[in-house]
Amino acid sequence: MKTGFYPGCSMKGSAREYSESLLAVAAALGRDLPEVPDWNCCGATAAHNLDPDLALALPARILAAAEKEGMDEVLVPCAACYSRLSVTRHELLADEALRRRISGLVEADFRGSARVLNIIEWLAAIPGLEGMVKAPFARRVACYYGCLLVRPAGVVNFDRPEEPQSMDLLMKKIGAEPLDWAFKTECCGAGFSVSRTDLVAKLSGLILEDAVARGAEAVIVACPMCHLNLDMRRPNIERRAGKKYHIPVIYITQALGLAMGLPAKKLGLQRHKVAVKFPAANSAAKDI
Amino acid sequence: MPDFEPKIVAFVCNWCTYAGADLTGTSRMKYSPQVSIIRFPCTGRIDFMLLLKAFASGADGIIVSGCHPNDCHYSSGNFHARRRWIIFRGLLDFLGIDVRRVQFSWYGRWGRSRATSACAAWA
Amino acid sequence: MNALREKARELLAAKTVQVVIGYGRGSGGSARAVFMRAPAQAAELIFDATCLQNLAVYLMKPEVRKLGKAALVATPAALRTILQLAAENQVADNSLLALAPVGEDIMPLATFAAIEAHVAAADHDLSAAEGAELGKFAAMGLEERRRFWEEQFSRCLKCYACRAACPLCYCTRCTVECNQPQWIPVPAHDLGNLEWNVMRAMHLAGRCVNCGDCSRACPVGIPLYLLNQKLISDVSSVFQARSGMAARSDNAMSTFKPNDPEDFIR
Amino acid sequence: MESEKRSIERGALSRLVEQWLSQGKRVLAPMHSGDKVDFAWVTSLDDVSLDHVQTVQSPKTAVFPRVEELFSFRSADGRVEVRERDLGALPEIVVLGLRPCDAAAMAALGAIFNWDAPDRLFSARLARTTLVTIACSRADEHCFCTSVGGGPGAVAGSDILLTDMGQGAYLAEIVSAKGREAARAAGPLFAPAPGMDKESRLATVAKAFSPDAIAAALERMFDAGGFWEEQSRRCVGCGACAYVCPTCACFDIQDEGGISGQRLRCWDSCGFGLFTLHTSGHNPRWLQSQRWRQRLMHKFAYMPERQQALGCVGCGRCSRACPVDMNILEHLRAVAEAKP
Amino acid sequence: MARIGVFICHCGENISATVDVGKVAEAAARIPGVAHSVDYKYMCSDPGQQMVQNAIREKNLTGVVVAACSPRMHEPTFRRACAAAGLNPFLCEMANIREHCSWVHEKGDATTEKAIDIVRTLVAKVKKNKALQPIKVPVTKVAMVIGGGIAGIQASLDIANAGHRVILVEREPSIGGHMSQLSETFPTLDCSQCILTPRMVEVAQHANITLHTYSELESLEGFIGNFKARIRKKARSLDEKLCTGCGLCAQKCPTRRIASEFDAGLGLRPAIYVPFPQAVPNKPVIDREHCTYYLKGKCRLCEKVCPTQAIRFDQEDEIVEVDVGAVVLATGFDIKHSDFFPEYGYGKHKDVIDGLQFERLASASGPTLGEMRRPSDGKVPETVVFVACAGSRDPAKGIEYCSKICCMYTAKHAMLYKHKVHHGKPYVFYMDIRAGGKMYEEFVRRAMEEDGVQYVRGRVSRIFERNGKLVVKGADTLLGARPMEIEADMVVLATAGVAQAGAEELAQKLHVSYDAHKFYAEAHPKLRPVETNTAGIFLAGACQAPKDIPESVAQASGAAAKVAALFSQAELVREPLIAVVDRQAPPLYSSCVGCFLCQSACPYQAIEKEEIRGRDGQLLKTVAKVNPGLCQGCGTCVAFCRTKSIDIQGFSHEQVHAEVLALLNRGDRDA
Repeated sequence: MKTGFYPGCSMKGSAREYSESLLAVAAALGRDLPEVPDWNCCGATAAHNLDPDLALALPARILAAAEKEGMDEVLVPCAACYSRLSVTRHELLADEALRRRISGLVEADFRGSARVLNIIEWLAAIPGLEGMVKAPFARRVACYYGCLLVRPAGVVNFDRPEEPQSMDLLMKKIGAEPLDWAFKTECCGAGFSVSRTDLVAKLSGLILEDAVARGAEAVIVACPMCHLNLDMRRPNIERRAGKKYHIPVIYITQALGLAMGLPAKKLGLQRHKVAVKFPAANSAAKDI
Repeated sequence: MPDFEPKIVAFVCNWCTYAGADLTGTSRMKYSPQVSIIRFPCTGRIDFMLLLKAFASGADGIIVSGCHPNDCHYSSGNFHARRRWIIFRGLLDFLGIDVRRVQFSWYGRWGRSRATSACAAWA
Repeated sequence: MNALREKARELLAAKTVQVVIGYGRGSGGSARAVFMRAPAQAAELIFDATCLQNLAVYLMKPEVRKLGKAALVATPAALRTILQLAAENQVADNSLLALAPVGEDIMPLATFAAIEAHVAAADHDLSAAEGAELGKFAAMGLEERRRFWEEQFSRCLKCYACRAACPLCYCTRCTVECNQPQWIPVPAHDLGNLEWNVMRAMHLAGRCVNCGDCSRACPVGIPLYLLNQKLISDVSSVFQARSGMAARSDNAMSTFKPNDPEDFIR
Repeated sequence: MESEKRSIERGALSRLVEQWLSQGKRVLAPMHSGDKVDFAWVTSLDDVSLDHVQTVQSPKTAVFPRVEELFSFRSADGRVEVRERDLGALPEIVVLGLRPCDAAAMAALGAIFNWDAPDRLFSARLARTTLVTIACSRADEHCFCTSVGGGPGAVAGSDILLTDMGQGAYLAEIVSAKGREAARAAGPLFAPAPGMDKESRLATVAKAFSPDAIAAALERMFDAGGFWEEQSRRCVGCGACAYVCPTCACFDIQDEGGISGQRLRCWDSCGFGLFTLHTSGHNPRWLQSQRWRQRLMHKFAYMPERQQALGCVGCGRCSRACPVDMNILEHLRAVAEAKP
Repeated sequence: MARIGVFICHCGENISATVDVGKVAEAAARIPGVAHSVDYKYMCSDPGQQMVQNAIREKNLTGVVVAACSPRMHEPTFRRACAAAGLNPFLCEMANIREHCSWVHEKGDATTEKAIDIVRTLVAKVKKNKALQPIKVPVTKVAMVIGGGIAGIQASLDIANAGHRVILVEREPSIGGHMSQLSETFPTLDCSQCILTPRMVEVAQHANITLHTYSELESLEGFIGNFKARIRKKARSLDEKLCTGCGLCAQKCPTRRIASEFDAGLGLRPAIYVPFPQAVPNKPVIDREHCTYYLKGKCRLCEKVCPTQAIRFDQEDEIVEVDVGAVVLATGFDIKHSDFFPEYGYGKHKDVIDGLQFERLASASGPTLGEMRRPSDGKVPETVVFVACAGSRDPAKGIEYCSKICCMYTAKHAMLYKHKVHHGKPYVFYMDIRAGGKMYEEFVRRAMEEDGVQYVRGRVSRIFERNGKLVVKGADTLLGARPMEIEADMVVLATAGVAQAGAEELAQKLHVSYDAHKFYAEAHPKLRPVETNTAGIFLAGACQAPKDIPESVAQASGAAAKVAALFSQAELVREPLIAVVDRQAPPLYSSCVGCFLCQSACPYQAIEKEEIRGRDGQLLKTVAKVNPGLCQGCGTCVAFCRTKSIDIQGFSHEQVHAEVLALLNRGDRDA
């Protein structure tokens, strides 16, 4: 079973720490993740506003390259890329004429043999993850799935769209205590981060407010866009809310890395806007 | 061949298609007098031997028509009929008999004219 | 061969069966059916490449049934015939013993379950060659196929050897013998031959196990197996059904699925 | 009357065939079809197969075809008008390449068809048929013509008997009046026969039984139920043996068409269940063993007794055509040896 | 020799306008076997029918062909006329030369020629017709009603009042169904107990009704008029005759903390219990899963306190066999319970309840004795949000249909809440209000205007708990889809109405077809809503599809009328156009070879096995036999049978064969 890795633009840019922590964890788990050769941008939300064929062609070219390389599945850590690649594969497999036309467009034969995996599916499929945990990540955490990881339900077919559980289960495996909170899949403002920062401040603010109110010590995310809004936009959030939020926002791969005892530097924790430290006082784990 | 008058026999079920033919009559729709109708309780009752006998007795075209699936008065007669038609048609084609001479259909009221035009066009 | 003879002698001596139906040496070196009643006769039994006849045809003959419980030397096709006869309530479980030759020795199969297991192990689809031959027909034009069959059927004598040799044509009064109404014309003219051969093929749809006895029996050598194989391939590709695999099984032609393909029905 | 001996070359024979065809005669001869040899309407000598032992079907189709119209009828305004067959319109036929046993079979057919009420259609066809037989230079295990009064070179029934003398030359014995007429019409094609030794070219067929012994044995065995069951256990009851047999003359009558149509005669076989089914549902020969018994009794007991003619010419076609290898020679020997 | 009478109708000039009827009559006269051929202006008129009858008597005709309109029109008319003249009605056929000929072709020779063809075809058919007698099947005048809800009760009462015996089978310990759980009913706000209990008592006391509660149908064999039902009376562990229903056992029973099914899980009940005060029969039943005696073999307290020693711990299930002539299915519906809406917190938050639970809270016999208190802490909820379409009309959740009654009972719930908590603030999230019944719209309008129920048109996206309050996130699409949050104290979900548990198994026992959602399939949605495709089995109430009480009662009375009609005749008379397996003289006995593949072709399971035995009793043959009661005459088996052993009267092999030949000018032979 050969697994390819599609980083996408954010993993090389604003979400370098997601990529670093992923590769560190993969190395620790002895899993090599060869990148899809000559990969291109997945088109994210911009492409399908411009041209429907473009929105399908970009992901099709990526998957065709992966198939040519003999990859049976492709790990796509970023939720937006994961959503674009999944939707493309679903639509091209359903319509043979469309598949032929788009393959022609990108001059590569897309067959749809490679499956598209998100980070949780990939981690959940690794047997004996609990055994790898050296320092249990004993924190109360609010698992934030965001919108694209679980939708559109009919296409993505991953976990329950309205009330997902998969990240919570993973966090429990590494010793964390996932909280039951109401903003698991509420929108963080996504692409408005640049054009309507005020909106992001409000929406992301609500998310943090509920997480803190429930006593969460960290918010776990699996999407660069969510991390960007919850972490980098923290000053805007605090200015709008008129109060400070110290709760750190870390990727699931970073949480896993910490639980496996990997050094913080290798996990890119230093790149966060909000310092990733847990006040000794309210960390329940400390008292054991 | 203007004078070639194809003799077409229509094997129809008593519920949807016969009633359809009656309605075609009450609404005075015209179709070729070459088509004649034989009534059966259901398409399930139409035996492939009858189609064979019709061809052997000189029929040029045959229409076999009944109720849409799930509309059958006896709930499954048309399903059984369909399965036999699939196999019978395959055999006729295998033997070199032009299967366009046998027109299978689920027909309601407007069927009669469409059927005859199909067969006439073929002829 | 001697394992078979040994088994037959043992069965007859112990009276577990009253007759062993197997193959013996016939005229011109060919193999033919023999009916052993006494243990000594077991020596006549042979089994080699010439033993092709589907002996299951004798299971349905009143004079053979009268002899009592039979052991049958069964080729794979004969085994599937037994299961198909069972599916059509013609033979009861434990009413016969099938002796399936496997290489040199003999597998006695006393129950339908045993036969099913034995049959399930082998692959019974049409062979590549048979598939290719059907493909050749499909590639032919309609007119070419019509001429081919017209010529073949013109030689048919209506001697009904194909019906007599087929173990699944066991109907005591076949529709051919029905004269009120006269479904199939008695004379062997073109129309009569076509109606007979179409009826024979259709009545074996979803039942025939492709043993080939009909073609071997035809005195004028018409390739009847083509008709049956065509329907076997249609029934299996369109309805995913195969005959003669289970003693309790629905017949592909007397059941249906709501989503049977109907691209030709308007 | 001693038959006149002539000879004919293969080339001349081929021209003779063309002559017949040009005279509007139809020529029936053995032809290869697939791996079998069967009688068919030929257009030249090249089509004719000469190296086989025996054809699948017999040449009886020339005089007793599979299906023939007896008469046709038209109904108009309540009156039914019957139109007899125009016997004059029947074609002149030459059967070339049949074997001496087939030629002898015509007599057996005639014994049935003209037994009490002569069959005008059959007789007309026979009269219009010229039999140019070729003697057997080879035989196989199924032939037993010598046991039933025939022989590989017997002339009985033939109009002209050719014997292949090798190097393309045939001894031609002109047997019947029709043969002489045909030879005369052939003119120069027939040449004189310089001392050809026919016997040396003929196959040898061992005598297997005496027909009188068989007839006598059968008289006593009508009720020997077990014997007949034992004999016929392999038989599955088809009509192949009857339909390929040159002497089987049973037929069925069928009316086809509607208010106007035709009455057809077609082959039938005592092997079928329907053959003796009474309208009451009773069937005197309900079991296959009874039907097999009838086949032997008719040919070897009843016909000799009533028509003073054997119903079998020993051609062996029934054994060769039988799907389950019912070998008639074997069965006749068993009848001969059966103790009362 | 056939003596057929052919009667060509002008039908005024509907036929004669394009068909030369004279010529047709002439041509018909020439067909062999036709003894009488005339044409007349109006065959279906009295003089026309008179002509037929006179011809039958004068020329003692053996068959009649009336060439006129469609058999679907006047076949019964002419068959009755022939019967009156002494000719078996099934020897009369109609040749449709109007709808299938004169009306659809232009005037001309071809049209007349076709008319002659059609007449000749039917003459050929009629020669092969046989004189048939209608099938008479005895009818057991006892009806079985399965399901004791309002529909079952109504059907039982109607049938019983029509003078027939009824056996009512109810799975629960008491009849009453879901209606008995309701507090009040829309649109009149009648208290459901007040209008239902009298009917339940009437059922218990009705001489014609035998009541089997805490019982299920084990099996049903036979056919219309002749069913044999086996009913499993589950052991109540109690002798019903001795028990006076005093209720002491229930009071004393130590095991008290079992969730009461009747109270939809909100209230509790003991191990030996009577489901609700007005239960009929008012006799307790021991819940063997929770009773300490059955679990640990101790206690038996109820036995000690019972004044009449009615407790029977060793009582076993009992099978009752009854003969019934008709069955009415009234097994009702259920509401969706499962964790169908994780995002609404159903099953996670105690104060998110479903409609039935709200009914129990509002009901005087409920766990809170009618006071509006929420399940979590018993407080009176100040703000209640009612969510309509919670599951219905939602293809993503697999239920695409509308459950029909939720809009009405949601308005009722909001109204009841306001009547009990005057200062309370009820909200209703809805998509469309479906209030189509009589006084329904006015009822909902009253809830909005007089009771101040706040209707918000929009879907609820999520409900979550935040410092003691249930935050309902939704949107008001009428105010520009403005997202809104309501902090509620309690939420009531109007979940979808689904088929009763076990509906599928019951349908398979009765060979009744059902749809993808396991609701029973009616024979025809518009014209035969209370019948099924299985003769003798009728439907009533929500088991056919979710519906309100008025409709269920109407359907119940409809089904009862059908049963009464069935029982009105001494025998069931049916058209003899059914299949028959041929029988012949020995030694064949029948051409059927007993392969029984026809059984899988028959949609009505009408083909049985029959053993043919010789005089010495030895089994000769097993052949097929058609049950005249069940066969509906579709003929699927006839076309399937390889040996043509099974034939259908009215469309027999000979008849259709003759038709095909006659139509194609081959004509029939026998003069």
